[in-house]
Amino acid sequence: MEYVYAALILHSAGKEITEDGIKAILEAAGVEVNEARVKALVSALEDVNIEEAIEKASFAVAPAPAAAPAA
Amino acid sequence: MEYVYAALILHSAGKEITEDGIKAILEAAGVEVNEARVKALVSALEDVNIEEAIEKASFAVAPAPAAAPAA
Amino acid sequence: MEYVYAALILHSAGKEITEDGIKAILEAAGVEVNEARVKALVSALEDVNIEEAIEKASFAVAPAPAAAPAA
Amino acid sequence: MEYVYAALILHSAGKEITEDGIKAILEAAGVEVNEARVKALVSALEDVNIEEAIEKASFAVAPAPAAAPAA
Amino acid sequence: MEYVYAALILHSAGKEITEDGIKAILEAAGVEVNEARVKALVSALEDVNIEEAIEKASFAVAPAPAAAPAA
Amino acid sequence: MEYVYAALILHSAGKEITEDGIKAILEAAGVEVNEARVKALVSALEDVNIEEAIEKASFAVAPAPAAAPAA
Amino acid sequence: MAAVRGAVPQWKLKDVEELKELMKNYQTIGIVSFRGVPAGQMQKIRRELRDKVKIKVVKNTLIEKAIEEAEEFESLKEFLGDQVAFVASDMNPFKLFKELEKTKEPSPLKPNQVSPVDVVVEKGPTSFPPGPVLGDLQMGGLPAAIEKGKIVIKDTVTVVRAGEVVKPEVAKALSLLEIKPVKLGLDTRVLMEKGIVFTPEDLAIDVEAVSGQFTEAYTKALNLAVNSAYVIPETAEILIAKAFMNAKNLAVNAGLPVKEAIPEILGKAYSEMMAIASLLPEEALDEDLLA
Repeated sequence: MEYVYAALILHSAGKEITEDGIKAILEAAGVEVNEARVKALVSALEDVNIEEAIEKASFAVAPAPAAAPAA
Repeated sequence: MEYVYAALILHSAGKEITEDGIKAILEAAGVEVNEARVKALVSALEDVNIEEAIEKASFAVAPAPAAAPAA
Repeated sequence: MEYVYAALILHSAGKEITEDGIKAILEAAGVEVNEARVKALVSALEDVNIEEAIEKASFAVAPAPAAAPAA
Repeated sequence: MEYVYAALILHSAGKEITEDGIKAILEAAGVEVNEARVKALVSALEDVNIEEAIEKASFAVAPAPAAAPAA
Repeated sequence: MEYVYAALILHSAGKEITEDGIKAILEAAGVEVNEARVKALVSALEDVNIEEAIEKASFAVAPAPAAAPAA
Repeated sequence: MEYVYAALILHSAGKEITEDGIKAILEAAGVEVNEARVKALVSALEDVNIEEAIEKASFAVAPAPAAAPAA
Repeated sequence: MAAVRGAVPQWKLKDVEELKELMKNYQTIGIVSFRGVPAGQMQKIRRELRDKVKIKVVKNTLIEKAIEEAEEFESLKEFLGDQVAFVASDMNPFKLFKELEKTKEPSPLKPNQVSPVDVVVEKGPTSFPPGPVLGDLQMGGLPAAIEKGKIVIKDTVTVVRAGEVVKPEVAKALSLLEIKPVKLGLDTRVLMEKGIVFTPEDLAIDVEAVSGQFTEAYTKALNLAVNSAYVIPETAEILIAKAFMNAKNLAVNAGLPVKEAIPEILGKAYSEMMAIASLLPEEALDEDLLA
């Protein structure tokens, strides 16, 4: 998941998500970077709406006690 | 959330979560680092089982009942 | 409902649920006691797992959002 | 919950909820009474419409949640 | 609710929940402390598994799903 | 959670949530206070409507008995 | 290739030079297989990709020679073999891969090829009137018969399994039925950009999955922040709510008579009483419970 977290740092900081940006972050973390994965991620982001993906998460966390039986 | 992502990169890469580690990552991302926030995070994470804390649903906060008429 | 509450007091206080116990409580509350009902109550409760029944009551009511699904 | 049950016996029997009333009931049940708890309870109940609180509870208990929309 | 929060601070910090502890916290917060309430609180919490009591969703009074047929 | 509880004591007591206030409470509780966390807390709460957040919490708990097995 | 004997003909040298030019001048290069692609489809592919992708069909040996002359391309060697073409483009590898995938069309099996898939023919009517087709279908192993003036397939059958050689009779029967069980076109073996090798596994991006990873990552971050009580704008409200709920739960479950919890406490006591009452016989109940 490091690659995704790195992209999220850039997103969260309002920066553009670029190959160089992700690489720099991962290298700073001491992670050995796989260039093809970085490229694949950045390329995939063309079709991924991060804001929406995050939105889904907050939903999942937040509401929906619905099905959850009390302990 | 950048700070948390940075901590997760370190964790995910099997590194220790340290102030320096988080700072290095954020700086690589071009984020202006707020030392107090880094310190606060590292301190908050000190006694936390991260693996567990990541998986445990945080809490059901808000909306859910939209349809349920509050009395 | 006083009769059942009386039984619950005894249960909650870790006492045995006896006819005398319930009568004493009701009298202390200034309630005119119906002996037959006390007998019927104590006898019927012999076969009831009060802890379980109470637990179920809170179940039905309290839908524990705490358990909100981890994504 | 003994203290609360005791208050509800008084309420259910149409009596006023007083410190003495609750104490008498609990003592009759063989409970060692903590005066402070009795005071705290009676004071907390002063401004509460018990009938209403119970009413709401019976709603909530009523099963039929089937219709409650999960978020 | 201050009193309960005070108890939770002690619990969360791994300290024992004592009358003195709660009083100290409330005084530090500038709250005029009611000794009886402190006593009542500590006594009520004596036999309670706080971790469990925190997690266990409390009771749903409110929403009374319109659609739910009252029993 | 100590830090958050401390903030809620202040709120609940009608006091302003300040760094000094939180520090005083935590110190009274015998907690070793991390200044950075206090700062982060106060700063993050600046933009939060606490009353509303609490409101939401009561919502979240209440509703959705949906899947809860009727007793 | 030690097997090369004598001088390489001039026209072949020209091909090698051309390949080297492509490698030098384009952002992404690669090797694709076009085995089994009919000439007509190949022409169509060339036409459609003309402005985006250079496609050069030359012998493996020539590609190999071109590769050998530039060290950074060495790793492409293992992807040679069979009927391959060399591609070059200024698209990034992911876009190029998508374009190449688009060239694939449903195609019939050819006689004597190894089928990559199980081919199942469903039972049911065909569009053929009685005639010699019946014999062709039967020769291909299909349970064909005449019913109500039409040829029908009477049972669902698997006519060839993955890995089996397709008998000419079977290929003919399938083509009569216009069954096209395979997709043929330019099949990417490898792409390379700036020395980085991309295999089809790297290139096939599942947008849903990536989106899911972002959801998961955010959830995990939020969980971690909330569960460690790290207060930031994203968690502040949640943590306040959680603290309140914890306090309220404690108050209700321990019967602490605080104002915020009193209604719930009463409700809880009442519903517990009702739960017990529901298990009792009538004679144990007082009037208000019987009502």
